[in-house]
Amino acid sequence: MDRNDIKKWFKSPDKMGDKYSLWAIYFCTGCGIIEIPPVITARWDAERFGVIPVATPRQSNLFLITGYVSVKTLRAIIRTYEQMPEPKYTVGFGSCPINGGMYWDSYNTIKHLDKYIPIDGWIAGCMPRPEAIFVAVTHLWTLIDQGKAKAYVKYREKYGLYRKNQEMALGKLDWPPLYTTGGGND
Amino acid sequence: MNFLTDYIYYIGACGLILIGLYILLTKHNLIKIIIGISIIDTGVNLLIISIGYKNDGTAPIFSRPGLIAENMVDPTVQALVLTAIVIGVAVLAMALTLAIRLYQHYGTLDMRKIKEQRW
Amino acid sequence: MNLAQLILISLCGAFLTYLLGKASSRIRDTFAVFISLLLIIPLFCLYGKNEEITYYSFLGLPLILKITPLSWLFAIAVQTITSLSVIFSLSYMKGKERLDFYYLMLLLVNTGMLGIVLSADLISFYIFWEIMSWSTFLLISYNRGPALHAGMKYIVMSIIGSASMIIGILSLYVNCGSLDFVQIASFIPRTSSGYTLFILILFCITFGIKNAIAPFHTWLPDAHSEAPSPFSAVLSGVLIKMGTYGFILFMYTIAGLNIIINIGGGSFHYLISILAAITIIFPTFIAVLQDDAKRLLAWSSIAQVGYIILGIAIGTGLGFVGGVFHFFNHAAFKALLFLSVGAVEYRTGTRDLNSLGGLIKKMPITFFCALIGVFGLIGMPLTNGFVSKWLIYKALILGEHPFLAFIALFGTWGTIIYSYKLIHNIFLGQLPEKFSNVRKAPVTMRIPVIFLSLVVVVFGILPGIPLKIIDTISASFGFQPQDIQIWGIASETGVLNMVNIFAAIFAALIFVWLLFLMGRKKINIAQDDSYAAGAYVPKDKYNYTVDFYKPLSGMIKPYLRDFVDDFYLWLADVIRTFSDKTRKIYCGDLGYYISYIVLFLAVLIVLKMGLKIW
Amino acid sequence: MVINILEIIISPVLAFIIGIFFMGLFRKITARLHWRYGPPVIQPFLDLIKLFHQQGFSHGPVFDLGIIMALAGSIVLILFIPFGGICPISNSGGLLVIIYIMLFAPLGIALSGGEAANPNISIGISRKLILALGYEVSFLLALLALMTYYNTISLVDIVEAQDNYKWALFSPLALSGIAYFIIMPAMLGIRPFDIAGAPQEISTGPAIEYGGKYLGLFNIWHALSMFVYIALFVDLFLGGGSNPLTFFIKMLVVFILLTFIHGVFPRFRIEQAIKYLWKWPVIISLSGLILITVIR
Amino acid sequence: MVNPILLIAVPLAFAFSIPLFGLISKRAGRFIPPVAMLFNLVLSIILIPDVLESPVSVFLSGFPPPFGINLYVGPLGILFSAVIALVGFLVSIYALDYIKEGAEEKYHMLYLALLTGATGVVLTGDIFNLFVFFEILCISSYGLVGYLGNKAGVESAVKYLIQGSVGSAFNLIGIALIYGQFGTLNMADIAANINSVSPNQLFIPLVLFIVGFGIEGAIFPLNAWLPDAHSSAPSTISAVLSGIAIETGVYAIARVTFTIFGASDILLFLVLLGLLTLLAGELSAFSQNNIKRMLAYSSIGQMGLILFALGIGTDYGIAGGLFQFINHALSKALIFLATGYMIYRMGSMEISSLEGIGKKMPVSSLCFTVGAFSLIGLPPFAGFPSKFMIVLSALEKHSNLFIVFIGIVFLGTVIEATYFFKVIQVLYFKGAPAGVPAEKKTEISPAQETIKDRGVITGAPIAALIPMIILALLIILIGVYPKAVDEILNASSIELLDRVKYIQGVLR
Repeated sequence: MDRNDIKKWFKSPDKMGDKYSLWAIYFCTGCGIIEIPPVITARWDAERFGVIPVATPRQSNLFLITGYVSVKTLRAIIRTYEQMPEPKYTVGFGSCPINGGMYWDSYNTIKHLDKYIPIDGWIAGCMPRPEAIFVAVTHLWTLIDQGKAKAYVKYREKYGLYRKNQEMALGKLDWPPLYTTGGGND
Repeated sequence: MNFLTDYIYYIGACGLILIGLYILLTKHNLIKIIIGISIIDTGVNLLIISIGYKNDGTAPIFSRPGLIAENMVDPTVQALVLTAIVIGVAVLAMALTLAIRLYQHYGTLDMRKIKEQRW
Repeated sequence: MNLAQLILISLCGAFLTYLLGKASSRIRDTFAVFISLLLIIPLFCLYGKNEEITYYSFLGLPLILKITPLSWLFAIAVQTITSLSVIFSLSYMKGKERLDFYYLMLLLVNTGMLGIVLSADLISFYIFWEIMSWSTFLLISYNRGPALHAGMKYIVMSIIGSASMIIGILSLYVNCGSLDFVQIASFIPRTSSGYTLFILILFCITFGIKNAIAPFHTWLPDAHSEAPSPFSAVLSGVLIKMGTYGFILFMYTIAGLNIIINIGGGSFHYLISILAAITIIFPTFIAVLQDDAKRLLAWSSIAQVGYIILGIAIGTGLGFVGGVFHFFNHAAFKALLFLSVGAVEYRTGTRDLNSLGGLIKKMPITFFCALIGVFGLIGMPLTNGFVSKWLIYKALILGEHPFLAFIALFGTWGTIIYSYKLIHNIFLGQLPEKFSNVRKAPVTMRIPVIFLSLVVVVFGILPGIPLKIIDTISASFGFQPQDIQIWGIASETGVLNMVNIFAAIFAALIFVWLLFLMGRKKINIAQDDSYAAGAYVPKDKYNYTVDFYKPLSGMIKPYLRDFVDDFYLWLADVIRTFSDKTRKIYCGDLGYYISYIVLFLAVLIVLKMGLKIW
Repeated sequence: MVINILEIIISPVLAFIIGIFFMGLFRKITARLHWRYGPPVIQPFLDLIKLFHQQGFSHGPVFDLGIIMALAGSIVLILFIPFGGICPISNSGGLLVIIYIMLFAPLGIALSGGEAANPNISIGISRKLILALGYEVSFLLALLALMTYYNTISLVDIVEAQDNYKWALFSPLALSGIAYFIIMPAMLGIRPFDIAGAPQEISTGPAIEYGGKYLGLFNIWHALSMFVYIALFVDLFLGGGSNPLTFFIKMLVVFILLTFIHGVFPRFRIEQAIKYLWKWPVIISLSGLILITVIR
Repeated sequence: MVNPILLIAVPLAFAFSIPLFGLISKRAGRFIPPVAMLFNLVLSIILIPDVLESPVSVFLSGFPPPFGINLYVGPLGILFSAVIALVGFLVSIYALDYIKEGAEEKYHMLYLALLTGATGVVLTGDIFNLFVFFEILCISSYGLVGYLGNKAGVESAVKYLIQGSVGSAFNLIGIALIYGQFGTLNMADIAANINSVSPNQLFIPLVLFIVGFGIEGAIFPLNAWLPDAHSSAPSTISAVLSGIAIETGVYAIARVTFTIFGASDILLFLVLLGLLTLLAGELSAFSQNNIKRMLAYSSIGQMGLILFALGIGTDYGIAGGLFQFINHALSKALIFLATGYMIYRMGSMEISSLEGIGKKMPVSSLCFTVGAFSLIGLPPFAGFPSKFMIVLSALEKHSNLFIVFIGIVFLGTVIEATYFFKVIQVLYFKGAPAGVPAEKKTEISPAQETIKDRGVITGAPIAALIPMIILALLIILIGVYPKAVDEILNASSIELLDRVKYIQGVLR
């Protein structure tokens, strides 16, 4: 952890700021809701890494999707993601967002979340323990440092594709497109 | 006795007026009320006359010999009464005319029932 | 041009406007604007003059017009507000019925007010007062519907007030032998204090009613909210201030400072101050509960008048200057707010705070002017309202009336509460779909509004301009003169330097703006792109303007009914019942009628013989 | 003149540093009270760095203007408040001006939030204003007690009058001081009075739509207002400070007490808060004011 | 120098010649009253300067008083006669159009007789003549009230007649008693000898006069006939009754109490009576829904005010009372005339049915407004100086009691203002009427039987407008320039108060 490295702060304040001030908005369903509170309370205390829960997407730059994603909640996830200011990072938590997990054959769950919004990293497991979140955070630090956590850029560039996927799952969306770029199937 | 002869006309006049007022206060039939007014008028006329009346008085005619001015009755009151009677008759005629019209409209002369104009 | 000609021109102008209206509405409009603007010029020229003219003799009493610095200030305010209101009317009233009548009455009210402030004897004061009163009544009732009730309330209270005034005037005449202000002023010190108190109370009832002081305020909310908006501006801006003028006139010109301070063991002016404080505190919180924009402003007017009277009645030079300055300021920003609300009403057709919203996108100029007005109302620094309120507070604190000061200061927070509600519910929040075609206000509506907001700001930053005039007035009443500078006021216990404060605020704003620019470039988004727990909420379902202060109103509403109004209505009801009972005497039965006659005769005889009544 | 300009530049910077420090300390102490480790004290500053290079979404001109106005108001306020001998604008209007400049911030944020048109913001603003109505009673009563007691409206004079350890808190003004202290959590918007921005209920209320630099400015405002209110308390009741250091120490003590209160109390509902604020602090401060008027 | 007897003789002669004119042309009759009244008006105005110089006393039978009957044309008399002639003239012009069909000749005859009676009452110097003229006035007004012959009119006329007869009987008793005491009927003669008799013997005739004339003068418990008669008579008659007839009653009371009896101890009682009448009238009018009835009650209130003013008993107060009399005559006549066509056009006397008439009948409504404002006492209308004088004279008493009285007077004013403003609001600001109401309340419309051609609601005809406009202008003129009537008022009040001068003027 290079939080106290002042030289780095002067060199790239944006990256350092992003790294050590990850304000997270959680999208918690199912068992995910059980795992998050220990992370932010006394037992594990995410705040010492600068990770704090915030109430609105406008204030956040880390999006944690924990638990399965149904068709109905997907709409809210997309909306929330689009309302977050850039730079923004997403982490899928648990197997459900990755591939449906134990709901792999349900008619009403979204199996591959990354078809709809870009994901920077996954935490596998069913359910992963809270420590896994810290692993994910440290990993995200590395990615930010290396400039690889650019999922939001991908979303902007391939917005047409994402939008098409979203509309395929949800039907016609009632809000206007966020970006005008990136049409086609690509 | 003297009192009675002196004041008999006044008593009569007062009696007539009071009778008239009594009628006005207690009767409800319009005709009776008009009669009451007529009686009051009569009473008042009597009152006026009796003011000018003198026992054993004479007509107030100076050209006739043997008549003394002190004994003459007051002629003014008689003129007054004449006028008053005329007025009374006029009012009476008017009242009766209106009573007829009223009866045509209401079919009754009971003043207790004729009170459309109120409040 | 002498004063009598001034009044005459104003009066003839009013009637000429009416007649021209019969010919063409265009000429009438132009002429109305012309005549009202024209009168400002001679009024300005009269500044500092001390002209006096006896123009008529009524029942052997000379009627005198005179201009003093005080009346000059009031006259200018009256004429300016009326002119702006006439200009505003051009488009606001367009297409309404009976416009000739409207302009006639508006200009007649103007004449009445000018006459009031210029008259130098009580009888012409009364005559102009009454002309103003009944023409106001006709204007308040102009809007039909609920306006009738409002007009009725107004005129009844107004007549009560003038009855009280005429008793006072004639009593003065009987005892003093003259109605000239100067003569009365020299008479008052010679008379007993009980009589002076009697006179003052009579006049305080009159002016209290016109000025809407606490127990007499009930006509105002109805009248202000129901009158046509341009006239509401006149009503609230200057017309109710005629009561203020009367207060000043009687307390300081006629009775004089020493008498006011000492009469009734010093309790009289304190009592008025307490009434004023009550007038501040309750109407402020009643205003919070209102859902009608103009009604809210009307209650606010009552509260602000409380400040004015508080400043005037407290009996120190600082307070007096503050009170008079607050009159001037209130005229500016309340007229501004009424006109803004009028513009909104003109474009949207409603003034219901629960159904408006989001008009900032459609009427930006009106919004910013209204914002300035609201800032003035609250008394934010850099507006004129701040300076006057500051003066009043300071007078109260240094005069050791901490509780009055507390009420005045706390009223300010109430003011913030309701004025934010006003601004928020009309201009901020989401735009309802039905108002998506609203256009910005027409030019004739924008001109007065912009002018007034300039007044608010300029006199807020350079308060010395009007304060100098007011200070000469206060000095002429025997108050300690204040050290007035162009930038504010300096006194032994503290300086108010508005230019300093302006510089500080301006610098801070610039600094913060630079800070703001330092950050990453902002992205403009649509208003409906707002966080709603991930949901996308369609338009028109997101309008949070209903019950804005629900928790608060739930708590205070039961205690804030207008009990005085209820009492008056109850009184009116009693009189109505009683009158119905009286009517029953004429029962229609002839027998009864005759018995009345006979009984009356009997009673007369009994009174004479038995009781020797006469 | 030069010193004055220097003071004008220095005092906001100092206030910013102290405010940010207090915010960090606040989080740290709260965490420790929760038996957590807590973030580094510098954390709020790190957050600011991030926020200023994040994107910000604007809903319109008033949205920007409001937050700028709020922060500018706080900065001006700092210029008016003596900070251990540093007071750039000492003699213009006194406490009354301070009371009014305090209005800039809530109004600015309210306007800004109003333009954003979010129901939760409206609720938050409504609560904020109502809460202000609640604590303002005791605040004004306390200030008036002071102003009456010292018969001046100038803050500098009040501070001077408390020289040589004649602190107002240990004078007949004690009641007012206590009342002021009781309402301070409400003024700062911390528990038990953080109803206006309750994140769990209405998603931080007025700040919902603030992201990026808007949130940055908002946080700076919060830090500065923390500084202002505590400094005001120190000035009014604890005799100010002869030099910035003593002043800072006094502030620290008050601040830590407030943080403890924040750490251990749950949140009031708005009606409860108003009922509370209109009961105990008002009784105390009113009796304080009555005491002052009686003894003078 | 014109002989004032013409003031009585000419109208009377014209009145009885109307049937003769009827032989020439059926329409000729209607032009007689204006001519007669114009004559009266001109004559009165010509007489005013002379009278102000020195009062004129005319001996009718050639004998000087106290033996002969005389007319005493003092300032008071000429003032009243001028006002009567003025109102009578204007109302008769109004009637040209208003009274079209039916027993037209009789109407005009009775109308002239009424005015003759009123003029006679105010000019005569003989108490029995006063009674006779009073009877002329009363009988013709009974006839005129019942003139339409409809249900309401006849009922009111009968009630009026019965009460009026009782009153005249009382008057006659009073006259008889007076004559019994003094042996003379000349008012000046009685007045000169009044102190020769102990006051205890005098109060019965005084009481009888107050009751007798009070019935006509609408003193509170005696005025039960008034609302009925005013509301059911044609509006012209209401105007004349209200503007002239009841005021002659008050005149008679004043004449009797001031000139004949010189009863200064009764004044406080008169004040109380006036206040009672004022309150009773205004309160009754307050919740009234029938406009003419409301106006009638308002007349009662105004009579109370005049009585109050007379009861103050100072010259200024009496002048104020007489000013109020002028104001009431003009304003109430104006209001009744204005309402006349409104009621006719709308077909109803309900106030609520007059909605929006301000637009259809602008001049009438404006005139109504002027009259109402004047009655309330708002400047710059005639009611203001009169109320001003009354209140001022009451305050000049320097008594706390009178301050309370003034409070009561203003309570009355406030109530009056309330109901008048209510009507004004209805006229101008209530919703516009939707054409002619489909179902007319025909039975209560007074003019309905005489005038059949009810078309769209239009303004009043020109013959009706002219008198109204003249009246309105006069009200404003007097209000702005009260000096116009100042001198005659002062002279009149002095005539009432200065008994010695009156006695000398008659008895020479």
